Amino acid sequence: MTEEKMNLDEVEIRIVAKPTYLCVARSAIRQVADLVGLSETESDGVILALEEALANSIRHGYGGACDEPIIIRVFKEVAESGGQDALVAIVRDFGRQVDPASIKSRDLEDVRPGGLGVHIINSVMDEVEYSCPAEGGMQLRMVKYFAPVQGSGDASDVKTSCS
Amino acid sequence: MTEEKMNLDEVEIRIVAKPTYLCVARSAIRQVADLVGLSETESDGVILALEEALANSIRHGYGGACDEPIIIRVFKEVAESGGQDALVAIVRDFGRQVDPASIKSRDLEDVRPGGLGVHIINSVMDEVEYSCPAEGGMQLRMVKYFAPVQGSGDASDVKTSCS
Amino acid sequence: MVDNGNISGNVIKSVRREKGVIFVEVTGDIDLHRSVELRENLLTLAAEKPKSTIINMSEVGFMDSSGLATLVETLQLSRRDGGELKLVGVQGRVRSIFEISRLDSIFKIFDSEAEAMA
Amino acid sequence: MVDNGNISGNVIKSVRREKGVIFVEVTGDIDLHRSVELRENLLTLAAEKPKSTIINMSEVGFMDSSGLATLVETLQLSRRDGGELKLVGVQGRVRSIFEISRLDSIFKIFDSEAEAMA
Ligand SMILES: Nc1ncnc2c1ncn2[C@@H]1O[C@H](COP(=O)(O)OP(=O)(O)O)[C@@H](O)[C@H]1O
Ligand SMILES: Nc1ncnc2c1ncn2[C@@H]1O[C@H](COP(=O)(O)OP(=O)(O)O)[C@@H](O)[C@H]1O
Repeated sequence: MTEEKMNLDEVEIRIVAKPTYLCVARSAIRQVADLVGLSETESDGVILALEEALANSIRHGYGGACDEPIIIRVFKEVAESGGQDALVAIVRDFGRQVDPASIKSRDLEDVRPGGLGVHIINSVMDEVEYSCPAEGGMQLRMVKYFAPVQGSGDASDVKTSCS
Repeated sequence: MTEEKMNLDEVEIRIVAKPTYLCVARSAIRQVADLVGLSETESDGVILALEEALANSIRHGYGGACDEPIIIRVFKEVAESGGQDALVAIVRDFGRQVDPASIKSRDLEDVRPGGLGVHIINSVMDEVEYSCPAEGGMQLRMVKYFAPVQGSGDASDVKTSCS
Repeated sequence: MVDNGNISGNVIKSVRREKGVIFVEVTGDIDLHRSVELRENLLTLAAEKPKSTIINMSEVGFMDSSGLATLVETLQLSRRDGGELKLVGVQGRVRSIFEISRLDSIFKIFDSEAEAMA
Repeated sequence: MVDNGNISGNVIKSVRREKGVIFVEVTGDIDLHRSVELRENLLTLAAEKPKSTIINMSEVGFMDSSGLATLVETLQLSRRDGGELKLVGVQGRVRSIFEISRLDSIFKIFDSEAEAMA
């Protein structure tokens, strides 16, 4: 009796683990978020969470910029029985594995630079799940629910250009 | 004695064969083109050629919008012995196969809507090669050479935002 | 969304009718997806058989061959009905597709609406 | 590329010095890549020990935690030297990262340079 879900229109992007390439992922995922119907604010949040996830794969997974790949998969998950539709983003690296339970956000009271990535991801996304695939590396699955489309046919906030 | 070449920082994007998703590919490839150092005009051309290639995969490869994938790979090809550096873009669909030799641009004298895609691709790109992979579908390999970077250190025409 | 009589979607930003001339402002990328909507709207407008149609493209930063095909079709329809089609504000990055397709001489392209009217 | 003495790259658009106050205009996305350059430049400026540093962020549409970390570090350096750091023109989409990180109360954020000067 699990809820039936359908994955729509998956987009996959593979970049190399270099900070310069994060903007390639951001601009593609921004378009996908718009397409599936996230609001601009929701989509800003998803882009930020994605950036933090990718930055962690580069810095912690690979220990810095390198030629190894990071794979991002994004799709709309449609809940068939009245549940909430969602955007799912999966970030996969092939670097160092750490115990998912050890990935926690730090105490924010202590004001210092750094250590905010996981906190930001947890704050922005509705579901966050780290796992260690058997083939190595880390996988992060993040889900953002979205409100039903506001009004029918009014496409005025749909982005009209992207190249 | 073939010229030595090195492929740098390959980016791969997989979309579903739907016209709405073309903008995802365009915005990602626009960023890659900027990153590897194509000028804005060159990059406009590559984006246009890519759009025409993707549109052909949807319309001719798959006979219209569907859930099948189109894979785009882009990388910088560095010529090691004084040759020209280039941006290589490979578009792969899994639809109908046609004889590569039959893919030609039509006579432009006859003014009518349509039939311009292949002509545009050939005009914009420096190398264009269609092939029929054994596993099915068509593969299009397009190459755009680029002029050496103008002046050192002047990054004023580098795009500074992308999300 | 604009509400200009029969115009729908977000490709057409505005339509203005003045002394038998239709001014159309197009906005955003005209790609395989959005050219469908552009085509429907331009054919609807062409059915009014205006003396002249002036398409302002200054907010179009990308156009592919499906967009170009739509413009060619509209041009041919206008001519058949004795009207003319003029393009205004074609950005440099969009202009090259006209040149590559050798259609820059077929279309009347002007810098401004004022010049198109002159 | 700006040439403001020791400032390099394209993250900093301009630097203005006025009566012990440094005005810095930052531009573009501040991500893991570009925050490195921002950090170098802000540390160089902090070494001048200005009475006050005002960072104009109105052209920043995206900032991640590495950008935020750079601002926190600059803030701490300024305070150590008895100066202050003020942010101006923080866009809505960038402001949320301050709130999420509960750093909005640590930074002095103003709507305009005039307000920051008052
Ligand atoms: N992809 C990853 N691979 C390995 N470790 C990770 C990954 N993502 C997060 N981590 C772990 O989670 C910790 C917390 O990350 P974060 O909150 O971003 O702070 P910081 O990056 O400053 O340490 C990291 O220090 C690291 O140990
Ligand atoms: N990916 C593809 N799969 C199958 N056929 C293709 C593909 N790309 C191009 N073609 C063939 O090349 C022809 C020319 O394409 P094009 O110049 O874009 O004009 P049009 O699309 O209007 O026919 C098409 O009609 C089609 O037969």
